[in-house]
Amino acid sequence: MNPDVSVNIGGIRMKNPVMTASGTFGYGPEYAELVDLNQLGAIVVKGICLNPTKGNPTPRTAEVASGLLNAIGLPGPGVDGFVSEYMPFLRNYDVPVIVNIWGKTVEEYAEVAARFDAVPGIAGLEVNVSCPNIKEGSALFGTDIRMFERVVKEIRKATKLPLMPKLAPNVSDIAEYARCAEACGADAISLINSFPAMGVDLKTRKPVLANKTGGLTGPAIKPIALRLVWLAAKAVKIPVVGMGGITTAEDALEFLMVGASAVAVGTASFTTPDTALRVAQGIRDFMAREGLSSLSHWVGTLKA
Amino acid sequence: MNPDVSVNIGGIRMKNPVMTASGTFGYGPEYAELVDLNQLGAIVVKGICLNPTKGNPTPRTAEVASGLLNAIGLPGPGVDGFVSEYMPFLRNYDVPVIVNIWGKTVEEYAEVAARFDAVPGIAGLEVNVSCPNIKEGSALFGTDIRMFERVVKEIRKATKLPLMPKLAPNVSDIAEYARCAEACGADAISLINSFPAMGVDLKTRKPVLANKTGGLTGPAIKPIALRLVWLAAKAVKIPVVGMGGITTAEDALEFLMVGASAVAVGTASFTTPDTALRVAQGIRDFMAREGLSSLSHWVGTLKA
Amino acid sequence: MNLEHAIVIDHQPIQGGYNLLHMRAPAVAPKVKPGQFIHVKVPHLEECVLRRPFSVFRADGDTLAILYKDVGKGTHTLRYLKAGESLSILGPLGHGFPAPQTGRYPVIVAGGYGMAALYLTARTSPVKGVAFFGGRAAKDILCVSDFEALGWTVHVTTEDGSLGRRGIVTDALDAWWKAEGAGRAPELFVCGPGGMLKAVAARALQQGWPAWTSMDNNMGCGVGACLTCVLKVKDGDGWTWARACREGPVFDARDVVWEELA
Amino acid sequence: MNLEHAIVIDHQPIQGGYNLLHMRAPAVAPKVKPGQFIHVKVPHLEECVLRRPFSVFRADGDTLAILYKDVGKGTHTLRYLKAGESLSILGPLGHGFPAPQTGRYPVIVAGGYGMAALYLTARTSPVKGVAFFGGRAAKDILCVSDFEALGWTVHVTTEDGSLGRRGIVTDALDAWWKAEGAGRAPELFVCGPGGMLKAVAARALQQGWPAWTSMDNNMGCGVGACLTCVLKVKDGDGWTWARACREGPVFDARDVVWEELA
Ligand SMILES: Cc1cc2nc3c(=O)[nH]c(=O)nc-3n(C[C@H](O)[C@H](O)[C@H](O)COP(=O)(O)OP(=O)(O)OC[C@H]3O[C@@H](n4cnc5c(N)ncnc54)[C@H](O)[C@@H]3O)c2cc1C
Ligand SMILES: Cc1cc2nc3c(=O)[nH]c(=O)nc-3n(C[C@H](O)[C@H](O)[C@H](O)COP(=O)(O)OP(=O)(O)OC[C@H]3O[C@@H](n4cnc5c(N)ncnc54)[C@H](O)[C@@H]3O)c2cc1C
Ligand SMILES: Cc1cc2nc3c(=O)[nH]c(=O)nc-3n(C[C@H](O)[C@H](O)[C@H](O)COP(=O)(O)O)c2cc1C
Ligand SMILES: Cc1cc2nc3c(=O)[nH]c(=O)nc-3n(C[C@H](O)[C@H](O)[C@H](O)COP(=O)(O)O)c2cc1C
Ligand code: FES
Ligand code: FES
Repeated sequence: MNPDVSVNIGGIRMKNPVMTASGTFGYGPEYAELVDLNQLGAIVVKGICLNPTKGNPTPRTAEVASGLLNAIGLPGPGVDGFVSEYMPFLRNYDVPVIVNIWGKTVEEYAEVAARFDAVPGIAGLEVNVSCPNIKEGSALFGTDIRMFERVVKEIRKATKLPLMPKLAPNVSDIAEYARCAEACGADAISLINSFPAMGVDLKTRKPVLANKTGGLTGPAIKPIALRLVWLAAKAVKIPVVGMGGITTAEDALEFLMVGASAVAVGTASFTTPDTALRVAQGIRDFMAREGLSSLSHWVGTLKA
Repeated sequence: MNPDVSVNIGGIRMKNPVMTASGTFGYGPEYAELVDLNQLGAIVVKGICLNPTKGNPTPRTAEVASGLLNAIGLPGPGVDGFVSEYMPFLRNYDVPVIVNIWGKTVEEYAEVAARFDAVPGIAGLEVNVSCPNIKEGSALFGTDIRMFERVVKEIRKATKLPLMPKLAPNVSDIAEYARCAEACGADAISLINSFPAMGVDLKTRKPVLANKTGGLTGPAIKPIALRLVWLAAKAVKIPVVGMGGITTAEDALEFLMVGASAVAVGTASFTTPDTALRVAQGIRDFMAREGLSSLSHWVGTLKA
Repeated sequence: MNLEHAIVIDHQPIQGGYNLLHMRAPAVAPKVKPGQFIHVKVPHLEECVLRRPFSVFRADGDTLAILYKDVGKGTHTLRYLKAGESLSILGPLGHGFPAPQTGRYPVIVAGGYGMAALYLTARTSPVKGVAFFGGRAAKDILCVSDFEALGWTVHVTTEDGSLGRRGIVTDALDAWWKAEGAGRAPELFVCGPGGMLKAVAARALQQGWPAWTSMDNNMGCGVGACLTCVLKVKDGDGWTWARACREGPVFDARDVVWEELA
Repeated sequence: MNLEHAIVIDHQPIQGGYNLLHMRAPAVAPKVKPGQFIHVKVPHLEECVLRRPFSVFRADGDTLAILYKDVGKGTHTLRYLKAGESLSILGPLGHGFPAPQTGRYPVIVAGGYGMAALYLTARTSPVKGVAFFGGRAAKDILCVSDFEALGWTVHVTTEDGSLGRRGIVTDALDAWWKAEGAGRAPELFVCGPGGMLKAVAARALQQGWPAWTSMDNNMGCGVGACLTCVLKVKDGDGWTWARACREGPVFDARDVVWEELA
């Protein structure tokens, strides 16, 4: 049996349900020598905002128990830089390119989305809302439901591309954000982004990251992510992309079982660059073994 | 040098800053053969509500990467059962006994607190707010700021004992809860409780815990806990008890450095029963090495 | 109950995925009673916060041995441990098997590591009884010569017939009872997979034989603090939880709420 | 750049906490250029999500070797690896040292594992140059005979005087320059601790010598994707980030913003 592992995530057609997680796979070329990009479900590139940015000072990452702390701070080439430097390369491949976008204001988000709307070869937009709104003080796009609603609505107006807001995990009621995204016209949602966290050094008496706090990723957050994906998937009809600590096909199958229609591999690509491909193959093998002809026979089948 | 590691947590005088975390050390007798209880900073017993409870069905725990999932479900002997079964034993020791209390309604919380107010040998109350209010639908005491305020206020009225609300970690703004506790007259706060999470089994296609979801504890949550303790400690003047993944003296020193005045050891007691004592000794050794005469010279000294 | 760093004396694969781990544990070993267990922190397995419980197979003076099967992450990593290395153990834990009653004929029924878990019961029993060992195949049958060396009679059953009688252990028990049991008042000591416990307990309850069953639930702390390992036991007309690590792992078969077990 | 399961051929402690790990890596080894590194997944270290970067010491046909010091969790666990076992490696990574320029006299300055990291440069250099090795004590000085066997002259400096000249490596470099350097146009190849890099780079920039410095920053992915390993390099009047794992680890000393380094 040759199981059908293709999925359609809000209009993005993927050969298999395994994408790369934004910020953990560069813009594509970095891993191209090691990983056949054509075999990925989709490539989600590192977050892009309007203009070039430098990101945070170093140290930017630190290893912790079963995980990684990072505060890279979203350095990037900006919209034009990305389109000219990376899109020609990415267009050589037969793989959906999802651009992860962010902004410092609602207006910047909308403008970035509008700009990508006109760029050929882009399959969809993932919206990183885990950043503060510099215009409106300390309000965070991802943990303030009104800010979240505004930014998703404005982006929706600005683009016809498939739109996938990426939920922040540090909220008390994830279903509220999932439903809000759906109501604002999102085509899919993804979660979870890295979890706000911190490490400190007893010798220097300083935080281990130059940015003081950062985001926790990797196997440590998998149980947290699984629950949030389960709750979000129960709350909406649009497809959910699950991520957080996925390292093996079994991990991915767990996210699919709780209701994700696709998954993303993040930190595990650092550990083993071809993780996304091995996960996709493992899903195929599992389905063949279990006699599942289509992924839809597995997604959301948790008995709970 | 013999460093002074004693602390006063909102009126609870402790010989050293290391207590046991509620639910991970039973009621005292379970570990008494292995651990000299007199050498603990304090014993925090498993959560007690008004009447005897049976807790959740099994399986109740599952191991995950660098952590543990649990949904024990707060079985216990109730106030009277606890007082008659365990207080005679605990009164034999020269160690502060902190009772972790919970209830299904605001009224039950207040009543439990009032009942303990009259019991000799109890040093203070820790309030577990990570449970739903059965009377008022789905509102959770720990993640709804109004519910939280009400329950802390009512308990404050009901008891003169040192009062330490234990904050739920799954909120967007922990400082808000810390300040609220302080404003309601709490003498200290503790955090973090276990983090809501989930595990599933591909073979049975069911959650690994009978309760479906549970709480994540252990080293996996340490970076999350450190940040929340740092934020909470910056927000209030009352002492903060930090916990989440503490396994070594270094871990504890990190929590103290970010602003905790004392710490609790939870899951690590399962791994190694005498962890709390080893952590306390390691803190003493560190202070002697660093020439710190009093713990107050270390607490909150993070350069950030 | 002690926490100690035991030193590995010898560590050998045996058969069927089982390994024999012999260690020097002067604080724990002398205290071990039949059916008790130790809780082992597997070295070099930092990402695992829980210990792993293993019944004590042998305890002689300052040393003890466990017989364990490689079934998962912990037992797999344990296999790397070499003589001379140390491991943290906690024990002896739990209430094991009671001493066989005088006037009764001791009957052991075991599967899997239960054969090891019941060795000390056989060794300390004043009466040499009969043991029924069951497993899938010959490679799953352990400790036969150890029991025979004690003067016990061992009846082996395997599902594939590769050793002893073909069938399951209760077939052999039933056959023995018909053929030789008459006139004996058996007392049963049982340790093995859930299905075996249930089937044997059902017979014991029906016949009115005293029976002691070792309920090896998943464990957290191993000392009674975390309430992970609980099972339902009868309490008047109702039930209450009992902790397998503290009140058990060995329970009187009459007390267990068998219907509730998976 | 390849991901492969290398097989350990030999693994021995050397001196001063250093270990020599020799492995068969047919996909990676033949591609290695001087100053490149491999990114190693330490076996049996499940709780660590990151690989560990190590410079390639030797590469011969299908095999390569690293020389590493036990400094933390990863390197400590790596020590347990035995001949015949396998480990996942990713490499060769980064831009290493360029081939020495003709007409210039190659000068190597190294501390710590830098002595190993520069061995391939010495081996492939058409001119036998001079190497300055510095360390705290005799036990920190590695590979001297390897370099001498290539026909290079090695000047050793130790802070405690237990081997070679007492002092720091730049003392020896300065002395050599005064005594024998005249008329030579040195080209510097440098790998060692931050302070050494800075001090040597300062001399090179002042004297106008070409100098190549290996900037061994902490790394995440090792391939340019995560932006962990960045350092500031000059960019017109300003600066930009360069990735030590991709644009480096070896940089032209003139490009590095030295003031920003800790
Ligand atoms: C009282 C008692 C005595 C035991 N005696 C022996 C013995 O003498 N020899 C032997 O080979 N095994 C024995 N077991 C079973 C042994 O504990 C498990 O095989 C072992 O814990 C598996 O660990 P793992 O990490 O390899 O497996 P994994 O499946 O990776 O373990 C995951 C988790 O499940 C738990 N677990 C998995 N299987 C079991 C099981 N069958 N029983 C209890 N917990 C389990 C583990 O402890 C761990 O917490 C005993 C169990 C109990 C409760
Ligand atoms: C390009 C490059 C080449 C290197 N070549 C060698 C070599 O040939 N021999 C050798 O002994 N060492 C070498 N190092 C240093 C080596 O990578 C570290 O000693 C090692 O990563 C320490 O890991 P640990 O887990 O033992 O230490 P820990 O301190 O427990 O590691 C914690 C984290 O910090 C990182 N880290 C710690 N120290 C260093 C360091 N000095 N440089 C970079 N990352 C570090 C680790 O990779 C890990 O992510 C090299 C480093 C780089 C960047
Ligand atoms: C180094 C690093 C950089 C990241 N950068 C981004 C980013 O630019 N935009 C974004 O939405 N998420 C970013 N993330 C979050 C990941 O996309 C993903 O949500 C998270 O890592 C959880 O998945 P994991 O546990 O598999 O890594 C980053 C994560 C890491 C580790
Ligand atoms: C098995 C178990 C039971 C727990 N029971 C309680 C409880 O009854 N009341 C409570 O407030 N917290 C309870 N907790 C949470 C701990 O007190 C502590 O907040 C949490 O475990 C984080 O610390 P750790 O990572 O050191 O374990 C329990 C935790 C575990 C693991
Ligand atoms: S294992 Fe913790 S109570 Fe039994
Ligand atoms: S280590 Fe990831 S970019 Fe260099």
